[in-house]
Amino acid sequence: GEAATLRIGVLKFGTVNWELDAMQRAGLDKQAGLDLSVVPFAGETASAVALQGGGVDMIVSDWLWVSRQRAEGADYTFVPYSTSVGSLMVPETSAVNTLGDLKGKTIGVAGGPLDKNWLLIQALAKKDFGIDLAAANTIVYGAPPLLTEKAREGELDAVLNFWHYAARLEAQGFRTLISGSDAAMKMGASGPVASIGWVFRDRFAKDHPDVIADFLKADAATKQLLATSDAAWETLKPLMKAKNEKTFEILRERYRDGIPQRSPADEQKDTAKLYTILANIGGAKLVGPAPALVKGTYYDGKANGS
Amino acid sequence: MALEAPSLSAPSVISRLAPGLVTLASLAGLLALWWITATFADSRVLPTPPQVAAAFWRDAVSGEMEFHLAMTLMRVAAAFVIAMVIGSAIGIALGMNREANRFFDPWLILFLNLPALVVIVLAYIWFGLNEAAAIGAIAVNKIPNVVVTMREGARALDRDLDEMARVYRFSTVKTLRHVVLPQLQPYFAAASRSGISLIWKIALVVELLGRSNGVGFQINLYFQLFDVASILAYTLAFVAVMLIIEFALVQPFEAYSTRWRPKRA
Amino acid sequence: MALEAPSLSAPSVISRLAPGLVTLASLAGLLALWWITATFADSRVLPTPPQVAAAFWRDAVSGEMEFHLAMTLMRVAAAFVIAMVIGSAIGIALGMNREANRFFDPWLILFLNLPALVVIVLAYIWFGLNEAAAIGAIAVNKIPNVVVTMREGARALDRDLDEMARVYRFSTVKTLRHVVLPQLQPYFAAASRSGISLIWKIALVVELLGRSNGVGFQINLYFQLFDVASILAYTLAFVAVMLIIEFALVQPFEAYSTRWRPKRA
Amino acid sequence: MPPAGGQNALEVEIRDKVFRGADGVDVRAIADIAFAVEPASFATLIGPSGCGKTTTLRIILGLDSEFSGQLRLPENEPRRIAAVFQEPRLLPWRTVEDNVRLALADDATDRDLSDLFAALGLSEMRGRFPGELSLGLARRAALARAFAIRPSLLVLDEPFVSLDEQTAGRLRNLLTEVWSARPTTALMVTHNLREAVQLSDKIIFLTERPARIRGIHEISTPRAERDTRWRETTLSTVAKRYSGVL
Amino acid sequence: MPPAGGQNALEVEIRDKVFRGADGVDVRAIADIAFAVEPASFATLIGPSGCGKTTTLRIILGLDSEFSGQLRLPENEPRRIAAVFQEPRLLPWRTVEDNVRLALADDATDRDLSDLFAALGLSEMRGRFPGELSLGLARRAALARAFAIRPSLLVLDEPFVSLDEQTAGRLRNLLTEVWSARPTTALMVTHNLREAVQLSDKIIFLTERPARIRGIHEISTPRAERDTRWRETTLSTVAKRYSGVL
Ligand SMILES: Nc1ncnc2c1ncn2[C@@H]1O[C@H](COP(=O)(O)OP(=O)(O)OP(=O)(O)O)[C@@H](O)[C@H]1O
Ligand SMILES: Nc1ncnc2c1ncn2[C@@H]1O[C@H](COP(=O)(O)OP(=O)(O)OP(=O)(O)O)[C@@H](O)[C@H]1O
Ligand SMILES: [Mg+2]
Ligand SMILES: [Mg+2]
Repeated sequence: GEAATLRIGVLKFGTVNWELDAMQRAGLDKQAGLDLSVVPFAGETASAVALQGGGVDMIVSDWLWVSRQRAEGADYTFVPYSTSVGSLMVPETSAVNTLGDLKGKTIGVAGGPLDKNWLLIQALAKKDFGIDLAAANTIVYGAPPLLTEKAREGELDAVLNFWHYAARLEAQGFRTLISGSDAAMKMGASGPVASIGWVFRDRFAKDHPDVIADFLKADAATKQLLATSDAAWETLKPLMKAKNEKTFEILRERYRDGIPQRSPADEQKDTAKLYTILANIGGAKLVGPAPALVKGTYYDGKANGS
Repeated sequence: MALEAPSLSAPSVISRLAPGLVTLASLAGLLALWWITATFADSRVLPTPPQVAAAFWRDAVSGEMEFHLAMTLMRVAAAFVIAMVIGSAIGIALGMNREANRFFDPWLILFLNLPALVVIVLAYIWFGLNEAAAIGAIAVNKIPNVVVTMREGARALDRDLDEMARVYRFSTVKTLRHVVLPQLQPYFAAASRSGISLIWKIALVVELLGRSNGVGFQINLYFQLFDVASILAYTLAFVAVMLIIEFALVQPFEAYSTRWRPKRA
Repeated sequence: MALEAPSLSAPSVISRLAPGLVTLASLAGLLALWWITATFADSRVLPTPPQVAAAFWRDAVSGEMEFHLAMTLMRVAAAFVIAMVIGSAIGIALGMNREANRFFDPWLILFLNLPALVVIVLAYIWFGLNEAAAIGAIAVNKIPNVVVTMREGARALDRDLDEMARVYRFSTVKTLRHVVLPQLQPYFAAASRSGISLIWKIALVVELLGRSNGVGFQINLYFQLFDVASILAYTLAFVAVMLIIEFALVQPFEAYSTRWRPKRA
Repeated sequence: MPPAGGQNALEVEIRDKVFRGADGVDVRAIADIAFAVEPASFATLIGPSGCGKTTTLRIILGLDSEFSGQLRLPENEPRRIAAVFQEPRLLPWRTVEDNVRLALADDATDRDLSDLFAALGLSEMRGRFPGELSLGLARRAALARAFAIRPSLLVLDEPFVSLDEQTAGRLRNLLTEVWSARPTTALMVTHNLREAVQLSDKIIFLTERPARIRGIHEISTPRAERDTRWRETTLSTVAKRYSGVL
Repeated sequence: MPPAGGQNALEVEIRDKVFRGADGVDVRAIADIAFAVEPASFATLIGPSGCGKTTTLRIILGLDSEFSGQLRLPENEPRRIAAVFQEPRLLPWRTVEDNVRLALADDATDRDLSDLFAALGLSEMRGRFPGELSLGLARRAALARAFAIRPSLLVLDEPFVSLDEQTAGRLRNLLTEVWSARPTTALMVTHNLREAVQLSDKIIFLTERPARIRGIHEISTPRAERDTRWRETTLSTVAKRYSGVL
């Protein structure tokens, strides 16, 4: 019969767009009986506005945001998408080798003071080295591309940036001091946690349970394809805007690293743990009114759908 | 500082013959300045004219540039007309009516200082992610600025001419058209010029936050890649359109509508 | 539309006695309107006054609000002064000098239409992620708007008074101070009011892109969390400061400097 | 020719008119003025500079209603009032002709004005803007506007200053023509007593500020009989009674 | 008292002055004018309305340099020129007193002006804004400004219109006083021949536009001896030669 339409809001130059593009090229959406409509946006927050305004049915965001919105009455829910989040990068030649070496430096932080990775890394630094990163250094919050550029120019000694910016930096002679998921594991997570995922409304899932199921199936198939086939990546090249082959390869590898391997149930357990840690550091300001991960944050076909 | 002394006829004849030449020289000067700065700066952040031209050419040939430019121009034009009409009407009314002005002044200050972000997000969420919401949000951002400028103009209206119009029983429309609006022309010109630019800047934000096309959309994409050449290519394409409108439409119209002013020089 | 007819003395005495009352009524009306809309909309996106008050109180008690507000006000004030001084000087010069204007007009249009993003990013890249770059970027964004408004004012200057000043050998400073600037007062008022608001809007972007404090920084933080109540709390705090400045400083000053104008009503 | 000038007289009674100066001091412009101008007659106000003449006219024109006293305008339809202000008050962005035409009622905008412009020496200036006129030409354009609408009440504030004697004389004759072709109630302010005795049925003399009525001089001699001899006699009679006006 | 009025005469020679109208048509304002005003003497220009008098004054004042011909101003230091324009041209946002003081040289801003204001009937108006003045008062304020700076060249464009006869007479006497206390080269435009013969050493009559010299009438009778009889005789002599000026 008629394929059901699913509108997904994505960042035009973001990794989600690569994945959906690969899905459509390989016809995996059609195979799953989906009519996928990709709505590109130019800004990080645009897709969130679009979901709120009903312009799209699904976006990619993180569980912290979902939990907080749920606590405030929204009915968003979450399915893991990737464990790649962000990394704290330093120049290859930098003398900084551990978080403990970061003292009196200038650190750029994309995502602002309430960024999850930043909070985890701060907590880790305090736990392992007893230093307060925010107090012992000059912290510069700013737009990710600007911070990347500033790091390249050497105005910043270290920069915490989203994963594809970090990957591009890696191609330009930077190395990872610590990644967000490493920090999470050192803080007690049992494995890499997918902190970003597909986000949609309970209502939508309830009205179109098949669409969600079909989409998740198609997505799994796409991830499988991208994990194994280099050829599939060649067609994505123009979308990725990689400056050179090296950047391209690093982006591809880091993407593959980020494919979630664990079951959602395991993820959820670790997430609950991390949530508590984050709630302790960030307080109500970060997590909103709920002291623990709000029930229903993780999509569970039956619970959310009914 | 006395206003410039009247010059003798010779030089002003030259400049009257060749205003196009001056504009050309001006643009050439700008280009030279840019080229030199870019060459010396030698930074990825300030590309040279050929680099920008290449970026321009790439997107122009593919038709992308034209499409996005057309979308943005459509939004800018629609929001401009709405904002100027509504803003002028409110501004003139407030400038002429002290009591109303006293009451609405705080509202005006509020709307003037609402961040574009707030208005845009509210518009998208209430009215959906559609063109009407986008254009409406741009207009709402600009209206208070038009109001403020036109209100000053209305406050400075000449009382003598108004009295003349009252004595001779000019109708409201006649007074507005022949007495009030010509006096407001400079304010209108100021509000439109700075208005177009403000509207275009807000359009960029609107397109960033919820449209899938337009120059703002493209500029923000290229910003993520830190591709300044492409950003400048789109910017300059828009500026070029503005320059053409300015020199082909606005300035001839202004020269005509202010021909009554005693000439200086 | 005849300018409002002079009213009899009684009502205007009342309104002269109680301008504060009118302002209060106005603010109350605004609050009521908001409350009703928010209650009916019943949306997370438009919180009610108490919700915003709670968010305000939370950040005000912790001292955060005051800190960020102070930072933003500092930037706004510095950029405002720079932009008004430089912009007025250029605008008056261009308005008085046809040739210079013809040459620089295209430049002006270019700078007018440079997206804030481009200027801000270039400033941060060239001058570093520091306060000077931030303030400079805001000022550069605003200057062309001031130029455009003041230029219209300078073009509309009264030739008769200028001739009087020349005959009586007024010095440049005297002419500027006593002949030119008073005529430009309405343009200056328009440029400042809409200027402050534009500057503050750009300050938000500047703080978003590369500062670690200020209202814009906070608003963007809360925007990521979709916490509209907090966004409005910060917005209204800024608006409140603007209202206080307007009513305590600007309006008394304006009333004084325009007391020579024949009164209407 | 339709009768004009209305059924009743223009009755002016201003008991008090005070301005509040920007320096906070009150300025009493008019203390007590009361006079009437009969329908279709011509009255002139004469008084020292700054005594309150323009203020009186503004009150009559309805431009100032903050005074104590009362006012009765000639009632007739269509009620058309024309005023020549002390300055020309032309719209600088409209040509001379447009300035005049704009004042015409909507059903009369096509009226042929060539004769009027010719009589005022403005034929050549019809298409020019006010900024290109000499002051005398601009004042004539203002007169053209007032005459063009064929008013039922004509208010003139020193209409013939800044004109050479020859032109002024011609325009006075024109005024008499316009006024008698279609009788109109007219009130003029002037400092020129010769002009007043030539044109008026009634001359109202005002005192120094605050203005009061100093005296009213009625003239019953028909205009046609006002020759040079008559004028000189009248002038000296009036000048004797009201010192300082000649 | 320092000698003033300069060493040489004011020499004016305008061979051609054409305005380009906004409608594109050229308007020839002045065809050929040449005259000289001796140092410390008083000359008057008389001509029909719109003939080019104000244009001539503007050229002399240096406000218009697009003409063919040449100009020689009296050379003396400090060179102070005062002009009374055809309209008051006061700064509306400055009080009457400030308007006058602003025109004073920087070393004279404290000059006591009470007598001047009193003589002009402006004592009460010093602190008022021009918008609060009647036209006659505003013209007097413009005269006060011109007199206050003790100019070496005084240019007056119909200074005494819009004033009642008594005030005008007083001001003419004041002008004579100011002018003779500190001899100044003066050039006045007027339409009032009586005023001209009372004040001038030389009357220059102009033709209709485009202006040419119609004739120059020199007056050598000392001002003190110009009584009523003398004036009437002179007036009729002049009026006979130059028809239409009285
Ligand atoms: N708006 C005002 N505010 C304060 N005082 C005013 C105002 N308008 C007029 N006056 C004062 O009222 C008095 C009368 O003014 P008005 O203009 O009626 O005089 P006038 O008789 O027409 O004089 P003139 O012959 O000089 O035109 C003057 O002293 C003037 O200064
Ligand atoms: N800027 C201008 N553009 C075009 N024509 C002008 C301009 N200024 C003056 N004229 C014309 O030049 C002629 C002379 O003007 P001017 O002002 O010198 O006359 P005037 O002798 O002073 O007259 P009045 O006695 O009426 O003041 C007039 O016909 C006038 O219309
Ligand atoms: Mg008057
Ligand atoms: Mg003149």
